[in-house]
Amino acid sequence: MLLKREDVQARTITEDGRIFMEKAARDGLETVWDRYRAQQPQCGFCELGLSCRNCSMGPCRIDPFGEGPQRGVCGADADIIVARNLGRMIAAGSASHSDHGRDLVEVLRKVGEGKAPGYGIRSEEKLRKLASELGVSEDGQSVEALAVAVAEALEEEFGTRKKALAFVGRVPEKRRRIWEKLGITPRGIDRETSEMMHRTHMGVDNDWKSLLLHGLRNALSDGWGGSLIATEVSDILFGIPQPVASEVNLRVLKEDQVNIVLHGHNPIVSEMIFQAAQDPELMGLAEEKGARGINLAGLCCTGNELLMRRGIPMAGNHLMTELALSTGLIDMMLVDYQCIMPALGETARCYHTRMVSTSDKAKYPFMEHREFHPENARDLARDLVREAVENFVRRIPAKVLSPPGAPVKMMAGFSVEAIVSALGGSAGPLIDAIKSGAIQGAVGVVGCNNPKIRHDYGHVTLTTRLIENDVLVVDTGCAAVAHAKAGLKVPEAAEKAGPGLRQVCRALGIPPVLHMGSCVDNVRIFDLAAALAHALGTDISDLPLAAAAPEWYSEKAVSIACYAVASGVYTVLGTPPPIFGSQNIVKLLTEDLEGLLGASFAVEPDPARAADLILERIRAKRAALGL
Amino acid sequence: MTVPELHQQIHVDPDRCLGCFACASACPEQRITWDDREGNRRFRAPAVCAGDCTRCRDACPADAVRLEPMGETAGRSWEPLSWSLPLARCRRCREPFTTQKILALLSRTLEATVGLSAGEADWPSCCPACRRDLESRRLLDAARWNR
Amino acid sequence: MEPFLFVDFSRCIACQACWAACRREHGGVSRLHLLCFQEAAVPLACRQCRKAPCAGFCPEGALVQEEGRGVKFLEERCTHCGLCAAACPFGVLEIVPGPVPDLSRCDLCRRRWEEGLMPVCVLTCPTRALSLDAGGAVGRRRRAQPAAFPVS
Amino acid sequence: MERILVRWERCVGCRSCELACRVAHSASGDLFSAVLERPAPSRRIYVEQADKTPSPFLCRQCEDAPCVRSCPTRALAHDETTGLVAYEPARCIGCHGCVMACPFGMIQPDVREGFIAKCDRCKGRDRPACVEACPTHTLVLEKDFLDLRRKEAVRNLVQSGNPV
Repeated sequence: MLLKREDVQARTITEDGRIFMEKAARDGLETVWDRYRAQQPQCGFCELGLSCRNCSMGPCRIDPFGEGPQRGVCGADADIIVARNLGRMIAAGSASHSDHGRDLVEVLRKVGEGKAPGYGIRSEEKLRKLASELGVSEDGQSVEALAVAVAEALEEEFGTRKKALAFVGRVPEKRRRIWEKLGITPRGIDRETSEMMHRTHMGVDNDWKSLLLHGLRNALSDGWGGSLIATEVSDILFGIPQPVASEVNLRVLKEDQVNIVLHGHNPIVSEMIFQAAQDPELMGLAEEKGARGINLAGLCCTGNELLMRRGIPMAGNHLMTELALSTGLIDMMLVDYQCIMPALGETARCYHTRMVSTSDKAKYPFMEHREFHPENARDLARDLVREAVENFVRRIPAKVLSPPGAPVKMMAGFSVEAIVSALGGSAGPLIDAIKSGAIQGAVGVVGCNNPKIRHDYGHVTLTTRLIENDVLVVDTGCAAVAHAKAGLKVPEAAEKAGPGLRQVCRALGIPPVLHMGSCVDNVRIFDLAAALAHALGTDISDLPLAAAAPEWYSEKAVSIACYAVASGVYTVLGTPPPIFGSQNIVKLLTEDLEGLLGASFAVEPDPARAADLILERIRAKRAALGL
Repeated sequence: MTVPELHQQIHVDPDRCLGCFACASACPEQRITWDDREGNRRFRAPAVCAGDCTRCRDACPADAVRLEPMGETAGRSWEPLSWSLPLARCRRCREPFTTQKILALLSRTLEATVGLSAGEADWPSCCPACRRDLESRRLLDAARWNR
Repeated sequence: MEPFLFVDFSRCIACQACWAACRREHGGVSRLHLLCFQEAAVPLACRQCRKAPCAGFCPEGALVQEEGRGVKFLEERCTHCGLCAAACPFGVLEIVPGPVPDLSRCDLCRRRWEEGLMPVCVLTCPTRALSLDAGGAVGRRRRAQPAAFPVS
Repeated sequence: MERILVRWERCVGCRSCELACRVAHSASGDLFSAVLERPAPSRRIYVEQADKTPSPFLCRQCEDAPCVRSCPTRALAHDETTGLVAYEPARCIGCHGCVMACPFGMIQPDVREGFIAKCDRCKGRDRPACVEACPTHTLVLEKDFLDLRRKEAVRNLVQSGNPV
């Protein structure tokens, strides 16, 4: 497999990406880009959202050019089919975040019950805050008992007994009324997903508008439910992130150390690994094996979770996962779930790397499965770290390529609490900076990587353009890692910002691009937006805010984008979602939602143009506020 | 000799005439006649025409008919008009079917509209009956694959 | 799509019913020409050409392309000069001599069409060799028959 | 020019070729814009259910083509250099003769470029859009087709345990 220089250039903007793409090609590896190319051209019906395989009368397709069939066997037209497909994407995305949240609630309960050795309550403050929010009485309860009571209350959020989710209380009054009027107030996390699967069954909801509205409700049950629970409970169990310095790119993998890479989304396993890696006995063993230490590094959002709280370095984002293996330096890669390419196991067979899956619900070909539970996590983590150390000596020198140079420095850990404390204890200075125009607005640049877009190009181009124009960028997930690799996450990056933002960053000693966590942590952004709206006595949609997902790929991203818009934040997508088969739906999502929700979607593959759209939006919102 | 009410004298420019029969078809009195004989299309028309009808002139696609109001009768020609144009014969059946001039005009038109140069296609030089025959054979030939 | 009288010769059984129906419909003169061969007959009628030579050759603009309904004849403009007949590549357009010369050309039974009816020939054809669907169904049939089966 | 051949037993009826064909013959050349174009871009390849299996059908570029014979203005002509039946819209009077004449039903009336839609083997493209789009390699270029067929034949022969 020979790669042309220009192909490599076209695939990524990152230097480590290019180096290891070529290495991977030399090693005969097949990467996500190769598979993407082999899939070209992709099915047009599916790209447009016009294929339906929900039932066995089908599969059906609608001819987008009008000559062939315009209805499926059941009679569903393009609008219905596109709406049903989009609805199921939202359901899958919402389910993923929410199930992740549920796993954390389970650990919280086990901690309270004393059945999770090694885990504990790291933030009692947040536990108590949540307890009062959920109406759980704190009187005379021990922390453990409170943890159980809070876990129980959170479990109920997943059920269907409520009129509205508890965390809807965080949303500004105006917004809540909009949701009530449209009938999209989320009721139960599982209920909305389950109802979406019901509605999209053949012969249930065949009004595309009503389907899409429920899609928004389903997404809101994620944003103000499942994801929010995941973030809050992670904070309780593992601590509220505080600003922390770290490093990023493949150079964080060390030739002279045992490299354990943590990949996936949930911090439950990785936190235990982190603890085990501190164990003096295991560190001694590493030295015995000739290593200078045990080096943990992260990939994707499990990495982000550890980075935010422990400052462990990031090896890369979504599209870098295979290339990380091609260094030949990873002694063990532990995965939990979400965004772990099924190809990884086989890729790793080319090297000495041990691949270990850890979740009962996520197994992969060519990976060892070592199931983690709260009960066994501490011991299993120690076993695995030991095995990783023992694997150090099995590295294949001929296949090792140590990345030259040093990693890029970065700063992370900007939880809402950390931002507020950096501002001196209240959001006031931020509001003042926005009012004075030093900061024109704030944009959440979030989302994945997608081989359809040059790796990291969308994120970095958009964000650079935004900060140049005095727009504060907050980010999460793979977008955040892209920005970090581009050097935008150090206080010195303030130089790249416009004069107003530069001054604010310098005064506070923060970068112009603030890392707010993993992709479930997008809720931190909306928490902050809701707090700003409260402080100004207005609605989120009135603020000079926007969101963008320049390189999104996953169903989770669809859910996030939908709860962003439903929460009142204008959202620009970089890759087209499969909706273009229905002009009615495109019009609804990109135009008509504006009137209903005060926010809408836009699709713009060119990040520079996306930046223009966002800047225009921010200017309009500022003008409306009289700023 | 009584002088009838003569209103206009008819002039026909044989060089302009294409040889169609718009004028003959147009005349309400059917006073313009034509026939195909001995390789020519021969037209006959009166030299003068009563009334103020201008239909023959209006119908002529080639502006070959001119009508002149008649004031004085003196010095006017009373000879009926007669002119003829060579006919084109069908390439296949050798029967005359239109005038050579019309065919030449058709050839120029086809060249200008669809770039079909003279001789490139077989049908323009065929009579309608032979065109039908040619076309039906072409289609039958294609259809033999479907039989 | 522009309609025209699609003749699927593979279905024609030379029964002449179309010709008879056309003659009856149009006052004793069939606008559909039927060419008879030994074992076959070919019904020929105006093909409603999209860039019709007859229309292009008519000095009065009496033949015009009407969107969705083929070539329309505007009788009030016609001078019966016969140039259209000279231009028609298929010989299916004729001036019928007579005291008032008439243009004989298939107009897809425009009068019936305005009433929402099909042309008589299409209705009459017992084997459905004649149709107006611009070859859609015939195309499908021809594609799916064994003779058209792809190379493999 | 190499012809497009069909290994019809591989067709799964996904119609990707039809979509790719329409996009290739659209004004924009991009799926998302092409679906908005009116009149809709035409296809020149047809996936039909034939003998209970789906199969793509496209113009065979006949040497002695009925469509060419039926064309009164030579808008369709067999091009000696490319081996294709080429369509020249400027010469076409839109008489639909070729539509009736094609024994394979591969020419359909059209309203965009000229008056018919017929496979032009993607003028200006190295590989035709349908061949590129076919996920099962049902549609292949002539040379590939022969290579594949030869290899298949050899494999079958060897497997039969009865090599010549």
